[in-house]
Amino acid sequence: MVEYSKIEFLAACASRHVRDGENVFGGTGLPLLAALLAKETHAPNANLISEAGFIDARPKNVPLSVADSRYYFGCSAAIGLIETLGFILQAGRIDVGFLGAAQIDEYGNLNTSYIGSFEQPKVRLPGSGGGNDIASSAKRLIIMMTHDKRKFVKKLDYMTSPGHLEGPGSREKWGLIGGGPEVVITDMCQMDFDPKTLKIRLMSVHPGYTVDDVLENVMFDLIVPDDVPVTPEPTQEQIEIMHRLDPHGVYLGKGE
Amino acid sequence: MVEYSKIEFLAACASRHVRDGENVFGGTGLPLLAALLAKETHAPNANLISEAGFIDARPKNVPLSVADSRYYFGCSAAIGLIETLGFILQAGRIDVGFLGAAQIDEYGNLNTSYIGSFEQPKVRLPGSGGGNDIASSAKRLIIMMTHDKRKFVKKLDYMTSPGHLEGPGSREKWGLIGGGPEVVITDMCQMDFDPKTLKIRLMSVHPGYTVDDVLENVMFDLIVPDDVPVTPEPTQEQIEIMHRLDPHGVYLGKGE
Amino acid sequence: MTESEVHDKIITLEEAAKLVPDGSGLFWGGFGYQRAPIAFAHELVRQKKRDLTIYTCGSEVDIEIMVGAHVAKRLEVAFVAIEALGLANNLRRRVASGDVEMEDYSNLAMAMRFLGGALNVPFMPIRSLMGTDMITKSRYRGDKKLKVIDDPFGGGKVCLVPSVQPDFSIVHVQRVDADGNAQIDGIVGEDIEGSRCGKKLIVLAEELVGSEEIRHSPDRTVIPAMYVDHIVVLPYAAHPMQCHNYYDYDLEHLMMFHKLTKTEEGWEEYLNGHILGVDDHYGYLNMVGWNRLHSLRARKPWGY
Amino acid sequence: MTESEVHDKIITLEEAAKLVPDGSGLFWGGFGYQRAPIAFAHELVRQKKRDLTIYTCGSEVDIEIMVGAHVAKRLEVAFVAIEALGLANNLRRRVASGDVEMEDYSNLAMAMRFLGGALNVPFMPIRSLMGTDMITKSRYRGDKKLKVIDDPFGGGKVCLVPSVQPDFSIVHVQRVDADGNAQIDGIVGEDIEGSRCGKKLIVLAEELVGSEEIRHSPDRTVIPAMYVDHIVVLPYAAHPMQCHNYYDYDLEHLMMFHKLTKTEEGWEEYLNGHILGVDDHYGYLNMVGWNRLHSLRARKPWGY
Repeated sequence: MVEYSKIEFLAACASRHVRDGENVFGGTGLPLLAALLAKETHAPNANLISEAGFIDARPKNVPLSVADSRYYFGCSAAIGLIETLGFILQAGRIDVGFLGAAQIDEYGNLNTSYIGSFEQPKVRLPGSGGGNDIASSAKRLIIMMTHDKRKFVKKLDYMTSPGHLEGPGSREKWGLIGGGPEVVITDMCQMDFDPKTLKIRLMSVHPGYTVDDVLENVMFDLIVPDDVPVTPEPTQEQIEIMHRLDPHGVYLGKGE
Repeated sequence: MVEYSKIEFLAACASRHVRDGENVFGGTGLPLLAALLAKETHAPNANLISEAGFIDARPKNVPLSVADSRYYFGCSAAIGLIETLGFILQAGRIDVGFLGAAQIDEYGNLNTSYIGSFEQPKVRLPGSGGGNDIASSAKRLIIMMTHDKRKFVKKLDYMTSPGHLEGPGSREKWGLIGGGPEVVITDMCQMDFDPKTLKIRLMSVHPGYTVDDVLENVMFDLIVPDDVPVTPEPTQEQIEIMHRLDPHGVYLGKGE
Repeated sequence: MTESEVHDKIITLEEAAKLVPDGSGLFWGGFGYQRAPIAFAHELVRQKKRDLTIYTCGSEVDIEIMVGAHVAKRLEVAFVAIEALGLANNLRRRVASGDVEMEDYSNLAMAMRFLGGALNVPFMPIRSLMGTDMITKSRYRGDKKLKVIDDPFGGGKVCLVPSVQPDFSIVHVQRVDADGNAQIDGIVGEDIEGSRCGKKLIVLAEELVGSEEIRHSPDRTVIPAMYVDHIVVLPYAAHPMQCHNYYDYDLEHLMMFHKLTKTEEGWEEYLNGHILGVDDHYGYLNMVGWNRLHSLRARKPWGY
Repeated sequence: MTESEVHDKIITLEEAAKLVPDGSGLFWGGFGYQRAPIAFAHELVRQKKRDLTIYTCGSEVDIEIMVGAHVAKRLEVAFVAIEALGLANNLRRRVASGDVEMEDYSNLAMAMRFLGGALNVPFMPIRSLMGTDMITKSRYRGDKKLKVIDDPFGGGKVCLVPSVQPDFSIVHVQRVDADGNAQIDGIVGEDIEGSRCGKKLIVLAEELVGSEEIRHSPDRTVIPAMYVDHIVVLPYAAHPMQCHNYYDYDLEHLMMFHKLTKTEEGWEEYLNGHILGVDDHYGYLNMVGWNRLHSLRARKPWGY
């Protein structure tokens, strides 16, 4: 049996959603690790892009920032934001983007800006960054979040980035060119979206969790299909590759 | 007495309108020669820009094209059209631009597109190129033309580039940020614009020509001030510099 | 993509031109005398393409060839002439006869139309054109040529030019790797925006280099591989125009070309000799002569 | 300009910061961990500037310093956090208390606002923001935050973001000559547009090089001298952030900074020690220690 940490599990899980040859917005953190892992396994020709301006990046060391020089060495082009977010993303050339969020609603809309009211915010979060742009224009969106009931809300405090908005037809109404969220990965489960209603739906639960665990930890109505499989575990190969990619445990953690 | 050809005279005359430290759109041909001559004499810090993307150019050999590699060697930056026509020109950073034309009217409006009707053009001319942009946004415009009566018309066949349009207030109405034409240099005379009416006005006649010669060779009403001086001749130094700049007579002509 | 798929991007000039159906719209790269995709124009002529629409800021010999040979029917451009030599004679005749229709813009307007296309937005605002016949007269786009609006933020009048996303972008560069990462030396003209606005991008390159060469200086890559659909590697693809750091223009040839185009007969002589009279680009280069071509090679540090 | 006038562009950090009056608007260069003008933020703090408005896509430690020390009052930005470490603690407290007001945009929206400012047009069209609270909610710009319009060419809805032309642009680069020609290694972020949109441009450079060096590779010049009003030459101007090809970030210092900012007392300790407790940038560098600084120097070929 393969031993793995929670972070390793999540990175391996996310990496399976990257397909070979795709143009991927990598960012930093777990999504980056997932994209790099995909490149080292089933998606060697994935084109890893950082919004800061790096294209087809092949970092030897894991970057801490989207603008980190670690993204530079071995990349094919180093340009800027108008290139990545305008010419590439807004023109519909990004296949998959990764986003995190502090809150998500049942249509996959995301809040990364404020907790509390807009008028009197309790907590200022990082803001959109390129998140709104990626959510608007990437063909598919993979959302990664830590699973905390308060994050899975009926109503967002602030909608920073568009998921499926109010359901079918609403992205089209605003002319958004991307396809919206495809999957939400938490440390408890994977969720996708019901094609008819575009509402969030349980897709698989991670080993050690039950459907009820998940239902107790969301504040909206989650669609639960008849058959909810268990999320596949990482392979030994995936674990080893991750540790080669992040030998100092920058993302994987030193002790794990 | 200094001996000079017609071309040498015109280049020297035009060069006097370039001031030190100015940002100048050089183009090719006589204007380029004039700008280079100005840099070699009274305006060593003129910043010569080619719309193709060359900035602070110091060509060793005279370029034939605005995109000529001869503009590259020694320049401080080689970029592109959005830079020169957008960031530099449209943002109001060009002090002086040179233009030629096939037709000019009494407000200094220019035609470089069609002779004959727009519907059934007799002669297709080069078109605007960057001309309309330069005429719209450069602080001052120096127009150089061969003096032919048919070119100095009451009504243009087609208005490619804005001079003073219909007179006072009309550039402002369209939000044009440049100041419009300042001087028109022909092989017969220099003309400027009456500050009140913004109509064209005789400024000086070249040696060998009279005011009547000029009046016989324009089809509109030319304002003639009481005092019309003779245009200064080139100096020996200017002639020598020009021949150093254009040793093969690309612009000066081989035989002259 | 596998290694073999990657290499599939590299095709011949003939194959590349075959991809362009009659009636297509093409962004046309290069500016003035620099990096004009002449070899591609020749091959379009040899393949007897018809009814193309060409979008560019300013082109010269290539436009003359394409309108002369009845390949291009419509032009949305700012400038056509042979700088320093004179008017574009073929174009003049074709416009007078009504064979070619031109929609007139300025260089900035066209560059912004390409920028808008690359950004995938419907229009771009500019401060040029206003007050002139460029606003009031349209050859065929009618009210789709441009719009003058009042700035909704209260800043007065502004002109909106419609973005262009043509079927193809044709761009000539100095060097490319097998993936399609392309680097340009010297000025880029409007080729950054132009290479990104077309639905398909065909890159003509003087030289194929190893991927390591590109990845050694990624901040010099102006066209990343992800935009590039096809690569054609050809020497002297811009002759008689120039290619910075590779070769100078051939002034004698240019003058000969310009002189011949003064009459339809002269143009046909050039067409039948230099373009239709040869099998391919190498046939053309053989006809020009390798002595001459080598004499045009750029010298360091000048680049011409 | 004469030789002496040219050299007048080079001023000290103190002189540069003195040029910025209270209440000014500043484009703020750098992106993420790369080329952040930290030294300039420090000096604004030492000179007790007030009520500045900062325009940028994403900034981190510099914003924390400027909001923490009550220098910046308003932010029009897309992102503030310390990537990999966590939330921007100072900003969080200043927003909660109402001391700092933020107008929220996305990275593309801000980059396009700078592009529009550089092009001197009133707005730029984008396809982001729509359908979200970024459209419906404004902190202080009200209906000047943006406009959603129907594309007059018939292409559906489009969002117009207003261009920015702030009083100053502050940009940090690797090298500059005495005229002001600046070259950046690695990614440019939004600094091409940002350097051109401000009414005055102050360039911070790690290194002053001869004019020949710049003119040897003019297609690497990303900021021509004609845009540059003032030059400040300083080593390690981005510490604890990084400067490609010059030095890496100082992760230990960053973690210490982030940890201290978790409380107002901790932040004041950092402020009084590292910023107000030193006379100038060299005082700060001495405090950090040259052993440490040298250990951060970039190695070839990696650039970090």
